[in-house]
Amino acid sequence: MEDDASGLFAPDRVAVVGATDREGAVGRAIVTNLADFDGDVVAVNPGREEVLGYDCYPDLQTAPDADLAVVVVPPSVVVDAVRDAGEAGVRNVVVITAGFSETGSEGADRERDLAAVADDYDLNLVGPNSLGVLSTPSGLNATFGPSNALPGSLSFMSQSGAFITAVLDWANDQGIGFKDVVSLGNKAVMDETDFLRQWHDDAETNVVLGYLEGIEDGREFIDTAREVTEDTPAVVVKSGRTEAGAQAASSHTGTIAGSEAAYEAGFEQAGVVRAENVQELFDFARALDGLPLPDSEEVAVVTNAGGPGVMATDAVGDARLSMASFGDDTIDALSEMLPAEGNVYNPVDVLGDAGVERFADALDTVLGSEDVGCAVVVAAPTAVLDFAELAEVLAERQAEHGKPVVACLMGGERTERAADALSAAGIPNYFDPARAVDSLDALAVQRAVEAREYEEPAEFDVDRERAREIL
Amino acid sequence: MEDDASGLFAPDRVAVVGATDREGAVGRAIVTNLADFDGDVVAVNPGREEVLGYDCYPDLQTAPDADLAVVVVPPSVVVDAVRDAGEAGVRNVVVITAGFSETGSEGADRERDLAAVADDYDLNLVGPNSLGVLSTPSGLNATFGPSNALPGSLSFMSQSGAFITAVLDWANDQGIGFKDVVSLGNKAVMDETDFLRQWHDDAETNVVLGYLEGIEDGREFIDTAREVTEDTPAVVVKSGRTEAGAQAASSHTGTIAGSEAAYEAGFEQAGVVRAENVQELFDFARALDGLPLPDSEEVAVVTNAGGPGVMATDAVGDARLSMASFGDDTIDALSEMLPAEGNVYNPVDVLGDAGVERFADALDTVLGSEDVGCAVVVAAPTAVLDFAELAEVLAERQAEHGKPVVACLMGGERTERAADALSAAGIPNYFDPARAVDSLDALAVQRAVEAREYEEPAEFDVDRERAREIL
Amino acid sequence: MSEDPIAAAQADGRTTLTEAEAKSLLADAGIETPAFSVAADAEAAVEAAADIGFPVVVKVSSPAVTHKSEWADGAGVAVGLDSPDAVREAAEAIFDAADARGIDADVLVEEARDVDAGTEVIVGGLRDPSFGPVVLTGLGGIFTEVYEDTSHRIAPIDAAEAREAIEELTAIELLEGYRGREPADVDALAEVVAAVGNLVDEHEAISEVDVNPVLATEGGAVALDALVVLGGD
Amino acid sequence: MSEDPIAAAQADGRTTLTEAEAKSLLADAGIETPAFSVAADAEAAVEAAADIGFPVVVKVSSPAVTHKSEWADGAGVAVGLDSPDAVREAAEAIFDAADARGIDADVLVEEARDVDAGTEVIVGGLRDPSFGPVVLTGLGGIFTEVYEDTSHRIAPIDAAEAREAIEELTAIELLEGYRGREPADVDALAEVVAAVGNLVDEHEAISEVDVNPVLATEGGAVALDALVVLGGD
Repeated sequence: MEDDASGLFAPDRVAVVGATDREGAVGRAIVTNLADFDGDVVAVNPGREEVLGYDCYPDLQTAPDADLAVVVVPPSVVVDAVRDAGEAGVRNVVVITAGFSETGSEGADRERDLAAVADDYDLNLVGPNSLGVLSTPSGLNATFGPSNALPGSLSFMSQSGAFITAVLDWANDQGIGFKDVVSLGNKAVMDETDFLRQWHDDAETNVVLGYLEGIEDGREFIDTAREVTEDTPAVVVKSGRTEAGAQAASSHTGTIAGSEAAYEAGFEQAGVVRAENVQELFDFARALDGLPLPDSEEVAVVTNAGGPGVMATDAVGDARLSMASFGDDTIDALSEMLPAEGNVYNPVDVLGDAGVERFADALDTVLGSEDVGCAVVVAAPTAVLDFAELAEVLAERQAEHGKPVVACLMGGERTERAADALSAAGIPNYFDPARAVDSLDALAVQRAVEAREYEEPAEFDVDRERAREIL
Repeated sequence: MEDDASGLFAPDRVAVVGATDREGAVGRAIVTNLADFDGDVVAVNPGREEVLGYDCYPDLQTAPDADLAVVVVPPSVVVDAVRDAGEAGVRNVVVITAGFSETGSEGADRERDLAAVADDYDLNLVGPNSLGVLSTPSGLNATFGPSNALPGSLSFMSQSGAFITAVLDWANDQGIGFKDVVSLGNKAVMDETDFLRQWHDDAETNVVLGYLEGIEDGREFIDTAREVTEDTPAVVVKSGRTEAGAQAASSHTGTIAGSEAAYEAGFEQAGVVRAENVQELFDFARALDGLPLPDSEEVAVVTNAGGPGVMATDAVGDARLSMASFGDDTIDALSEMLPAEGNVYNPVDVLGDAGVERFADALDTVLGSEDVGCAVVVAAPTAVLDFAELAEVLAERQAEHGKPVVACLMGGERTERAADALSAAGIPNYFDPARAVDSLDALAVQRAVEAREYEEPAEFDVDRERAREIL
Repeated sequence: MSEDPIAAAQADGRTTLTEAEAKSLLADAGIETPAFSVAADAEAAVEAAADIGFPVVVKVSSPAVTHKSEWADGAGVAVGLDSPDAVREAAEAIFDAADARGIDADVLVEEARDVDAGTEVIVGGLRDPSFGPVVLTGLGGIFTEVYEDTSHRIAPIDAAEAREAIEELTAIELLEGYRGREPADVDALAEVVAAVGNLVDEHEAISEVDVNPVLATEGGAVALDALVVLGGD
Repeated sequence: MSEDPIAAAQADGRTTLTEAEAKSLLADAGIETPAFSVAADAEAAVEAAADIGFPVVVKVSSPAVTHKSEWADGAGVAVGLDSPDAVREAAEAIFDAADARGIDADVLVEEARDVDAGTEVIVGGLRDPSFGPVVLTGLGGIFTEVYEDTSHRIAPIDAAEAREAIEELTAIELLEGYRGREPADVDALAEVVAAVGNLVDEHEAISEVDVNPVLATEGGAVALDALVVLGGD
């Protein structure tokens, strides 16, 4: 495998090996999805001269040089097709075809052969049994899924292709965009660690997301992830967390995954932000993408509604965060700007008759305090409060103070315009105060990860090097 | 206080004491919100002859007989106004006015006077410091909030008026409807226990929802709730769960609430389904409203996507539910209908090429098995699967088998039509399998509650009765 | 001892019952305690010990002493006394220490129980501002203090519900025959839990009960020490 | 004893090291163990005891015996031996029992340590299918078994990370001077945790290490018993 796998996502020319115009065929879906690709597309299929308007060649040797080959031929000829790609100098290969280790021992043999060929030619090989790869800057959609992705700065790898199709459809609706997406398939060659490394080197990726059912080489994953997560957050859902789930995962993938205790320890040591479920995966990723990291875990809650303010406080109590304790200056400043019935302690209650200005002043004061690392603004709808204006204020103040602010502007239709403005500023907005606070919590986790200093176990390193020399 | 408080929600005539047409006044907002009320509305205000088209009377004695008085006069004259209501034979009173126990000792004195008057006249009194009450069957919106509610079978009480305004706006957007809504305010007379009792007797209420910051009389609450929750689920968020939250709640409401350990025990003993946050409150309530209770805690997962199926299984592992273990009959039947690569064990994998029919057959089989108490259907979008048709099938099968089914039809726009059909059938649909499973879990909790048999501590009862006799 | 220990303590203006008062309250509530007797002088203590049967434990009994085992450099509690002389010596040490400190004291003479023969359980009662009487169950020491492995119920509860409260404990295994030990009589323990709940429920004056430890054995559940605190008003 | 206990065991076709082999492996890894010696007859055992200094512990040492304390009706382990005669008697009992069972056995003579002087800690090593070497830390007995109060780290780790792993335990209070006890030397314990991790990491042949207990005291951390299991292939 080559070190740089960027050719997978930004090739100049893509060859679809097994391209076809037969209705319902995967080879047709791939070619169709490549319509928006900025580079060249060539079809490879000995039985055709043209596929859906693209020139078609009998094999990769006769086709113009491609840097990415997407292989959708039947399983029995995949290994030959990949060898041809190697011979033809293609460096990056995605094997869509299924029928490998996931189907039994014959398939497993085939997969070993495939890995051996990839090794012979130093190929960056994704799959087999992959939905494909996708990258928004180059317009590449080399998948057979039904949806394309919106552009963004999240890069997403998934061990389930079906989950990718679900996520893309949903994300388009939610306005969530991606830089790269890869369906890992059976991970015969490239695995989660390779993509971690790849996206660490990628300036256009802000956050790495992963849906994983297992990790191939835990040690390598940890060593790589430690470097990556020092400046690039990685959020991962690992399924098979529970005994029931692990059993299901093992029957689904046919592999024995490590114990949950080892995964928990391994992710922790790797600096990976672990999400328990799909909602957390995207909540955490969006917060990490859009917001600066906090200076501390001290949260200020600013609200016009006592009850929801208490709910936010409960969520802080559940999290690793804590409620900021204000110094005298902050309290004095708040006392001056708030009516007597307001609460100048944390959670700050600006009262139900507060307009945008009072919210702005209170937020300015708490964000300006060194006792506060981040803030949650919780607002119930009132006659005197314009959510859209409040959203502008949050975006401004957040940018000005450089501290993360999350929002809980509570409502339905009336929050829509505000939510768009917040989203544009990278500020998440949720109806449930607990979800807003949990997003801040993910930032606090990443802050702790970036503050770590890893010491190599020095003594051991010597031994390991010696061992390598001997081998 | 009277036993029957239904007059609060379905009066023949409402009198607004303190009605006004002054812009921005709460007394105007109330009158305006009463526009859709099926019964009569009269205004009471000595300074006016008509308010916004309604006849206005100087006092309740001169006004035609009302069965609900909504009081929005200044705090200093509230007690007098309520006494007038009692004298005039009004049985139900909602005090909107603030400035009572939440503001200090003078207000607390006023509140005690208010309670005494309510006691003298046996009034059902809500508040003071209440947003009001609302009931959809009669079109009553006696609140000063900005939104009305959609009709439904959830009845909702909240110790935070702001939370009600937020919830109504959001619920309208989500298509969630209510039977009754009450803002409890300071609970000078009527509290959570009274409304539990009220809604238990109400045929139109399927599920009781509560946002509470404290419980007045824990023993009475438990005794009442035990009777109520035997057939009517009650879902409650109690804020101030954490130390930080409890501190915030106590400074917000000015009362010392009991310990979290006592609340946890108390809710458990009361048979209340406890929600940790706002999302759970409504997720649980909707599931309890729309679905039958399961016969057992054994879940079948039916999916076309291995990965999301494992995520659902993890969620089952986290819950009180367990994965159903299929008997031979079920396995044989599934083996016959599924392709060889499918999984006939739980989670059932009907494979990515499954159409609606294969889903239907598999669901039929598992729901027909006595080993299965409930089911989750997890579907990723594919070219051969029509979500809207699948939704119809889920609704049919669920009705036919009488076992709860929840859905996780994963996607964005393409799920919309399906979600509407599911929603009409009472089936929740979530993108996150964990949320779908958690809804089933709430059903399992309610099932356990309804299966309980409470034994009165017999010996003690005698003592208590003796004690009462002595007193 | 007074018929009603709560009234007696209130009459004295005390907010804490003596151990003997607390135990008689427990005994009245149907909770097993070791046989005990309060003696006003050393000879009475020796006689009481003879009646109870050796070995016995002798403890200081005085409203002025709240932490018996730390009182008077350890003179306040003497365990494993298996002869009249040993009892006399221990009792005299207590009376001397009381005199030296200028306080009134009796001695509590109590049947000795082997704590190693069972599992130490804590059963507590308290009064919650919202829910009123609450009964708490946990295993002794570390389990309650470090692991916070306790379960709570709003009282009154019946024995079945008390049993559920006990079974909720993570440490329930220790009562069910952990590592080849005889399983404890959980039903007997449940009766104690229910009874402590009833105590707080029936006596408005009680603000706190701490039965620590209850010794749970295969043969039953015995309250070895007890503290009862009365409310301020 | 062989220079390389793993190679010796493998040469014998064994998958389990004897306690002496396991301890010499630990000692090589820098983990403190009680002074010990393996003796092939009773007189050698007495001499070894004299060298080590009384009191000593004598245990059966044989690949054929895995559960020493249950072996031969308890003859397999004799503690608190404070004279040459006591050592001789214990050693002879072991050799007799071994003869009666037709197995080869030595005896392990070991410096006695007072387990009440510290806190018993479990340090384990295992090999995870995904992550490889894992080191586990927990407090002895109930804390690990009932409360599952353990922390895991993928090895190798340095002592600072091992310390963090220890501090993650709910029961850390017990090592920090609970109820007036002297605090244990957590740094020394962390060295043991790191060393066990390194052992599994460096020796591919090891599939499992169980150092149970490590006695953590204010003066250090000593491995009192150890089991090392080798992989099947």
